[in-house]
Amino acid sequence: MLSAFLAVLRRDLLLSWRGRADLLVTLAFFVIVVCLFPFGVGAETNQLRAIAPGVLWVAALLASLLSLHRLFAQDHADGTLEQLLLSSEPAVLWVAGKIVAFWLTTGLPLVVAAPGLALLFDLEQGALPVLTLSLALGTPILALLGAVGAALTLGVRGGGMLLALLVLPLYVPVLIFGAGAVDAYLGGTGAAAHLLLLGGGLAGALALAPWACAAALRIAME
Amino acid sequence: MQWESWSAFWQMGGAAPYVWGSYGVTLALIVAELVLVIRRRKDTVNRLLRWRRALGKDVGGSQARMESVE
Amino acid sequence: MLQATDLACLKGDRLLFRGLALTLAPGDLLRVAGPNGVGKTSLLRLLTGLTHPEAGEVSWQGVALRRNRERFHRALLYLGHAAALNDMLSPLENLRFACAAAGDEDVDEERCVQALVRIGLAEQLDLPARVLSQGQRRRVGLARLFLSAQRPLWVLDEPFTALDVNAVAELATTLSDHCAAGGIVVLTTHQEAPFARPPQVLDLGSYAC
Amino acid sequence: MTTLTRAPVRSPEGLLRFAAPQQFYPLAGRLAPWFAWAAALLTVVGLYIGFFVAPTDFQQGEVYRVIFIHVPAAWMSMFIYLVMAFWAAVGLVMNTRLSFIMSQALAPTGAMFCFVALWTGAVWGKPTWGTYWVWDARLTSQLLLLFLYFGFIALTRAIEDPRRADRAGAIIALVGAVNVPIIYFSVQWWNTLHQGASVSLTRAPSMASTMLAGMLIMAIAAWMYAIAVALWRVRALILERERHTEWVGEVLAAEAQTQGRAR
Repeated sequence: MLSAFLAVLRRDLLLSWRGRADLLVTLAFFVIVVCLFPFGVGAETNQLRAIAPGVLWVAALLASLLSLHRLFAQDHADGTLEQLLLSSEPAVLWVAGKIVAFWLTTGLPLVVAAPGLALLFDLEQGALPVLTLSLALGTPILALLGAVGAALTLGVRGGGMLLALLVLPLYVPVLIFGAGAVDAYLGGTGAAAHLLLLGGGLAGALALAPWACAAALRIAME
Repeated sequence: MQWESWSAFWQMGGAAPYVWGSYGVTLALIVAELVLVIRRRKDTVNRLLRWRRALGKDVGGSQARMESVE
Repeated sequence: MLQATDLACLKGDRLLFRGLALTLAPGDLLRVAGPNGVGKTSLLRLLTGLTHPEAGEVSWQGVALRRNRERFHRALLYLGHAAALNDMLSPLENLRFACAAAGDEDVDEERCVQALVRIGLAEQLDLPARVLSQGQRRRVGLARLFLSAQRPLWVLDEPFTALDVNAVAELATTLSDHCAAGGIVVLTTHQEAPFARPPQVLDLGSYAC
Repeated sequence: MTTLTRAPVRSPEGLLRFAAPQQFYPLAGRLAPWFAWAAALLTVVGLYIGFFVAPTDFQQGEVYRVIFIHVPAAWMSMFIYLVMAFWAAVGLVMNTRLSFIMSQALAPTGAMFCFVALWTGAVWGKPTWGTYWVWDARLTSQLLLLFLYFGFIALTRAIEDPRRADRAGAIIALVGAVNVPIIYFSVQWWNTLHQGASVSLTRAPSMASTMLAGMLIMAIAAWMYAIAVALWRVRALILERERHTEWVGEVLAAEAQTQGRAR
């Protein structure tokens, strides 16, 4: 039953490894966007400290959008997607495999890099685990929602811009609770509620997004 | 009646730019939408008529064949 | 048994064909013929369930495809126009992935190697697919035929393209054997191939709108 | 044994699917003017009540009279999105083309109302709060709703194959509809955390009954307008989609005749 899931996961990870320069681009984009903010808003420490959670989250959100349009594009172009849709395994499984592989290669590096970047903004040490945890819970939601958008815009002219237009409004709640978790910790109210809501959102997205994504891929092949 | 005179009505108790700005933009948008809808219909009809005429002979031929099939 | 009734196919805003019906029983080899743009690929994709007909229905073993998807896809092998090869993977990796993704759990690396050797890619096993020639790329896809004997229905879009004369003859033999063993083959092609017995021909041009 | 035959008759199910837009087209043409006139009439009545009967608000003065378009527009923009999602779901489940056409015909009107709600909200905000924009929960979710409308319209326009455009649009409409309440509550949560409940559009409970009456009449007028425009748009979309059918040929021939006569 899991063979399609594992096969897709293994293959996509292998492909990412062979094309690992592309992955560094996502990470570099994240780092550079974060580093641009002090130039824009000024290097006043208190101000930087205040905007750090929001900046890191917005940058992570944009970075995860960066390679999203490539999620299904190659498989669509070379005919692999057709073969996957003809698999006797349920489409939800291998779609989930692709999304997991995508998150592991584009989302996870951001989660790992974020605490280091937070230090550039002099974020309080105690807030670093909260930031990491919020990103670890939030970026998979971004990948799941984004995958639906990527499937819908597959092969459409102007697909990249369209994809951003479709998914960015949907990302707003994730951004609110993700950045809010760190703010809440810093404000002394505790981040538990935010993190629980993020976790609930992740569970909901895990349950619904692969179905929507599989349906969108079927539609895209018509 | 709420207003002492028409000029009082147009001045809206000093809030004229806000009130009339809102209503003006709304009216403009509604008119624009209606114009667009009507023009869209006209465009569609004209384009399809042109399309039919361009295909005229071909369409007639295949139409005849489709009818003979049924 | 593959059955289609009253199929109509719409592409964009153009009705490609309509009123098409066919029944294929074990042992049948059907060649879909017709000029370019008449909808041969569209018909094959309808028969695989990748697309849905504008009107009419396709059924497998008497059950409509949309109610029978999993069982039907277990019985189906479709090789499309694109070879479904990823340029960064080797033929062996591509073939293993194709089998695993399709749900052929009994196919291991050993059998994939054998299939690739048999189709004449012994030397290219571990090269990245981007260095392969057109004919070699086509062969990687066709290697799945050797691993899919248990799938009765083969739907092949232009399988002979880019193959040399010997390979064409071998492929024709493989297809004829499959039919002789009770399989069903549907294919499109522009060239003549030496089948064991002449295929039935569906001239799609006569259904065109 | 292979048999290749030409089917003699179409299945009735197929006929039904082809027929629905054909019957709806003239119906929409007959109904739309009635809704349009109703909208015009109700607008006149509503605005008369709003401007000449409803009293001056003792807190806000005359500025509050924006309410007669702001609130109906805000209601309509949310409601139209839900109706759109409903038709999208019906289309996906029942596989009826008319439902998809309905949802696409509603989208531009919904976006228009959404923009009106934002614009009037901002213009109202300036004299009331002293600023055109506050990141208030309602205004912010309204803004995001406008983006959702843009996404839907852009996606359905960008995909050339109408079948795919229908279904892809339906999926994004449904995903959006699931997200609208999530967005609303998350923004509200965020808003209360950041600013407290100091700024809110919540109106005083003691609203004069004439104000309420004017607002409700305007809301019904907005309804009628939305239905009329959507019906007109549906007609154009149906013609476009069904252009290869016989009956559209007849409709077009009739149109050509009236055009000729007009000239």
